[in-house]
Amino acid sequence: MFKRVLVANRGEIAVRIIRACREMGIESVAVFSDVDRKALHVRKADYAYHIGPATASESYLNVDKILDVARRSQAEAIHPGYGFLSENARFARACADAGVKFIGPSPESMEMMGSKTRARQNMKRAGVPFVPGSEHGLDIDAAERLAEQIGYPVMLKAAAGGGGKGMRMVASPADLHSAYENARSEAQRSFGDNEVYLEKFIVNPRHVEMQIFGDQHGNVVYLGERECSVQRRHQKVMEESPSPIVDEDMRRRMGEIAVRVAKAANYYNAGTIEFLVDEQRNFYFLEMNTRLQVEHPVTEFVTGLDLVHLQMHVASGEKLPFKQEDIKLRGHAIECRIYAEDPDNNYFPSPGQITRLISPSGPGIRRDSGMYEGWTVPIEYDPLLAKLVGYGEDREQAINRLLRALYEYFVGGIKTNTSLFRRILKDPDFRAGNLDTGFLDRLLAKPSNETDVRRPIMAAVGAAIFATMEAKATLPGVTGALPMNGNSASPPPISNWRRTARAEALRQR
Amino acid sequence: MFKRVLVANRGEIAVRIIRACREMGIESVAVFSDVDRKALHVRKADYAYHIGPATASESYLNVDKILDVARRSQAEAIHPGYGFLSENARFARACADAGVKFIGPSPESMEMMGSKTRARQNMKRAGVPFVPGSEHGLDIDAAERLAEQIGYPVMLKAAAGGGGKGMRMVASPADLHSAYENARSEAQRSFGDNEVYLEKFIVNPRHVEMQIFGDQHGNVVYLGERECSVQRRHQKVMEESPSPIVDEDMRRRMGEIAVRVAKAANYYNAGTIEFLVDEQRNFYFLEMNTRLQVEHPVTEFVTGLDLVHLQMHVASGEKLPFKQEDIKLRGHAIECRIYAEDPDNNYFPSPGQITRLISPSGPGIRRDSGMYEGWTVPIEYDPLLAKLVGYGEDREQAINRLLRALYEYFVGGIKTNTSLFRRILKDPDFRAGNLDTGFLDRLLAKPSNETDVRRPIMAAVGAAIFATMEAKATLPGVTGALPMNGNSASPPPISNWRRTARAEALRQR
Amino acid sequence: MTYDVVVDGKTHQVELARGDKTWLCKIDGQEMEVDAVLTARDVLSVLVEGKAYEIKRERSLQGELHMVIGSARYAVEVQDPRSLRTRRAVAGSEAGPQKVKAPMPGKIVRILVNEQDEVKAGQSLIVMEAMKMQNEMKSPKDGRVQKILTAEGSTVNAGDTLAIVE
Amino acid sequence: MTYDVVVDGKTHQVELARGDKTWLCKIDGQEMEVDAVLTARDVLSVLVEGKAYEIKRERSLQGELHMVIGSARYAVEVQDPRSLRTRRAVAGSEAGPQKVKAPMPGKIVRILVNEQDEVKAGQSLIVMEAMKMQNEMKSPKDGRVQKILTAEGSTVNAGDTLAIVE
Repeated sequence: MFKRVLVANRGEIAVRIIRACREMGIESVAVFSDVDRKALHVRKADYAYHIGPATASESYLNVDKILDVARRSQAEAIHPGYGFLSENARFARACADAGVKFIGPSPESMEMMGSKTRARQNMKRAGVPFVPGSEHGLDIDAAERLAEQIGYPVMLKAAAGGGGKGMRMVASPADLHSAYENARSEAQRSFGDNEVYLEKFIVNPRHVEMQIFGDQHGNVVYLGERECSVQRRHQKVMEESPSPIVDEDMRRRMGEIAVRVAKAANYYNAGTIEFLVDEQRNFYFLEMNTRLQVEHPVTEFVTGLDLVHLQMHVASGEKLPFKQEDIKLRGHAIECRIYAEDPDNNYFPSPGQITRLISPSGPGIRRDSGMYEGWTVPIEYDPLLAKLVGYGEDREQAINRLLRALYEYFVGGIKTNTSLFRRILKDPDFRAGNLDTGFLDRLLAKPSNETDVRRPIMAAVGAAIFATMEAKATLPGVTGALPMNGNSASPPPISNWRRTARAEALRQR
Repeated sequence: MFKRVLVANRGEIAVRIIRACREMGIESVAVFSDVDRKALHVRKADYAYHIGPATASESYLNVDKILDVARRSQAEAIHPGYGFLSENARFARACADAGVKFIGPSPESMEMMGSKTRARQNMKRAGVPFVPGSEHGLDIDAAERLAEQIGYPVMLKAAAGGGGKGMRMVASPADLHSAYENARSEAQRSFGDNEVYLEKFIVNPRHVEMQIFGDQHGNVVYLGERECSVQRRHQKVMEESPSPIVDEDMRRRMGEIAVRVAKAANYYNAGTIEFLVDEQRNFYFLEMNTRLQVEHPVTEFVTGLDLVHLQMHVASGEKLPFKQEDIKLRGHAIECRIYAEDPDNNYFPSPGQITRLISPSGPGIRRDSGMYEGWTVPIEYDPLLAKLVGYGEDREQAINRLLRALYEYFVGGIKTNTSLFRRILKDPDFRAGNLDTGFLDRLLAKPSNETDVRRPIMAAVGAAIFATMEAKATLPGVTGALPMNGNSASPPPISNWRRTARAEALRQR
Repeated sequence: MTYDVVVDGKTHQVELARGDKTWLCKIDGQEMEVDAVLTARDVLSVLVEGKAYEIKRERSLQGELHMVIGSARYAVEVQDPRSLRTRRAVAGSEAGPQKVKAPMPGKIVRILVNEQDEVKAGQSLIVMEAMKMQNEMKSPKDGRVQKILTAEGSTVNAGDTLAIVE
Repeated sequence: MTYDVVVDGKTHQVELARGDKTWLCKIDGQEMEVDAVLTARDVLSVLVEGKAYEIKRERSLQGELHMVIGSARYAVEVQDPRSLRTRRAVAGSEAGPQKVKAPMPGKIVRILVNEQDEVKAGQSLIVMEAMKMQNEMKSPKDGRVQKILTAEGSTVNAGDTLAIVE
């Protein structure tokens, strides 16, 4: 096993990997940009190196700087987390050249899966089901012919794409020309590659993905699916395992196909095969993510495994310690992605200082977090602060535990989307498992109608009592005024200007 | 299901039950004594009632006051937690008389199990294995005869006893007389009952217990064992499930006997059968605890069940939702009992204000806690602050995760026994599973030999830097002095006398 | 002490008087006895006739005040009688020039209009980026862009005025 | 600035000077560059040549200072040159009258000796109860009970002197 591992990431995933290192007796090396000196992953690591300014391209995305730290810190391996360099085959190759183990698949597997059309060609040969459509980039004439053949609605997609960019739904032949041009130019702008392909548009699809794991000895297993249909603007917000519509038979079929995909790519380490599922529960290969997913904790809960530990073992050359038949799923897990964004104001990002943080714990609750009280959330990086994961004997208990944990969760100073999860978890369609990728947009279009007559009144009373306490705190010399049992735990905070004023008053005496 | 449940307890277990209530849509009613107005269970409940002074007999142990709150709050049921009134048959009966459901077994089952000799007689009839010895109280002559017959060493025990009180090991006939008299008088003092019985003394025994669960329709299942051999002064400090020495066959035999014990007592709800296990892995019935155990979370981790939810369901008359063959154990869980006591000073209790609290989270970690930053731990109640539970695919991973979590755990202001767990978890005998009830005393008798040359130096450097910051904070008007990147998260705290001094300075101007 | 407390836009009058160990409180004319203790910083434990509320206070750096009770979060404004007039004056005005303020700290990516341009309510004026997300600042009303107070590429703080529409 | 810092009984001399973005530190003659930032209250993040330490400060109400690094906890005393003399004076003295102090707040359950009694080192003098546990306060040395400063049934705070053995 490695003695020292560099974690080329930040935020909650860096913390999660550093924790795994400590659990395995591996020393962890963190890297940080100018604005991350005080980040939690730096606090938790055994080593930490500064790698440059806030801009990711000059720090977390900079291959040379990362490899330089690997050399200086004598790290034997690099865990890329997700995002940043995690799916960058050039980086994986540079690691190999520098004699540092990249904790993930081979550069060849990553390259094969990196281009959607190439992946598609390989997968078709492996007998993987696809949404009917083209296998490669099309010119406009070919696109027109194919659309006629498979029938509208159809979808145009960027070959190099991801995250919803360069995608256009086309409802009828009249719209095809302009949509094609738009998709091409967006693809060019976003990915520097204007190749566009076309496929059948699936109505009310679900997004279900299958976790696979391979070792370097040709063994690949599947670890159950995740339902990821709850999305806002094509971004996942909540994920769960198992999926409410996947039964044992469907899981086995989907899992076996996922393993076939991985084997066709000579894949090892953690990977995820994304599928689109239609209303008849047919599923179609979408893409493969060649890294650890944000939502891996739900799989860890239902399998009882630790995927990051497993990544380390497999990367160091060990065989998978189990076979497919040893994997037993139990219970149900759901993850909420806690973002720094304001649900009451169009989900605008909300960076800033976290002035108060009260975190839930207790049975069935796991919290992977990159924040702490007093920390300032920087404006430069993505707004994922923490993941709150609930486990239960069944889906209902998992939902109810999450509602309980969200009731306890309090992030003060900045806005977070915790109220969104409360809405989702109480929604009858969600509770019935009636999900598709349009679910959340439909829910958010409805007015929120939570009303409570009592609590607004208590909010007013509370505010008045706080104000009274405050008034006292500003009046020096007022004593014994508050009717509080015992001594107050912490006196009301004194604002900075007030402290300065006092300091000046003292100085002038 | 109940609409409202009174939680007749305090501390972490009250919080744990209140959480279960919230998860189940049940309103919770807390009770609190004078010194618990600010306790966490009061903060988390839906209702809270004051029940009297700190002394438990006038508050948490006072049947009339608890039932009065039940009436006033219209609670339909009472969860007693552990300790306090949880094994008090008279209370269970008073609840029934008052028309409030007692969440636990029937008073009759509790009474039968409450007297060790009566329990023993009943269990013998049910074919339960016992340590060879007397079935009931003995006079000194009978004790002498029996000791000769089964062979020394023997053990004298109080019939009404528990917690190690009224127990005497007797190595040879010469010591029997004085030991008998001592045990009798201690039993009289401790339990108001001087009945003493005698049994074979087991050398290097393990303490292993079996969790059972019954409904009111005659169904009883076992939910796996817990190893509780890590004890200090006969008090459990750490528990785990499964036990390192219990294999499937032994578990089945032990479980079936435990179920037989429960059925012989017409037992329902959660219960625990304690066994003594000798070096040949023979096991002997010790006693039954007729309540939820402190250490129930390790069973929850390995079974995936929520025992408190289950208690509610069963108490409301529902059938167990599973059969024995549905119970599948997976992985390994270990619990650390975090006590307010000073490991460097003879484990003296350490109540007081918690000035700083940094709590671990992340994969495989569960924390059930009754404390929070700013709270003052009262001197009146037992020193259990929180339970830290680690889960892993196997025992080694659970151990390593706990070590990682303990590395993150920081309780400032009072002393806690966290360093003790680090010692235990790193001990080769513990890691090998070589446990018996004398394990911890032997470990503590050895000198702790953790040395690190680097960290004491960093402690000195850190202390000096803190001192510099502090020196600045006391000098009003000094600006921009600290070489800190960005703004300091929270300025160094200003002590109370200093704040007062400033306030006075302001007033006098 | 008497306060006017605005909760999510609705004004409540709260009178507080100190009782023996509790507060005597009158809210919108209704009396109640309130047992309130500060447990941790910004966390009040409140009991009213047995009902328990944990009330958390949150003050954002922009000065907004919220009370959080369980999962519910209320925007709150406390006006004590003296400062009542001034606060009200700031709050009111819907007509006249309106400021377009940055809702978060971030970078100005693009400015889509020029000073003096006629704009419609809801029309995008400025694109800001923060946390890898681009967000459009929209015109609060039909009118004319009186002033643009920022430039492409500049960094702004939450609450900074970016433009004025009259 | 120069401090004498006693860590678990061993004294280190620490010199601190401000560098550009870091501290220049000399400890027991050995120089190092220390990048230290306060992250949260009482939590310092320290980097020395790439090695990272999270150092937490704990001050008990009785005034003891500890530094916690990971799971290790160090009793620390900081003496700046001015107050050095006084602190030392308090610390030293093993001979002469010794105080038996309450290690925790609690109740005095039983007093086992009388004033003027001869006692042995380790002999139990007083039984205290806190958190449902009884604990025996023992004599620090062979000697004579000079004074008993508490009574059965009384409540004491941590650090209170219960008796003096001379």
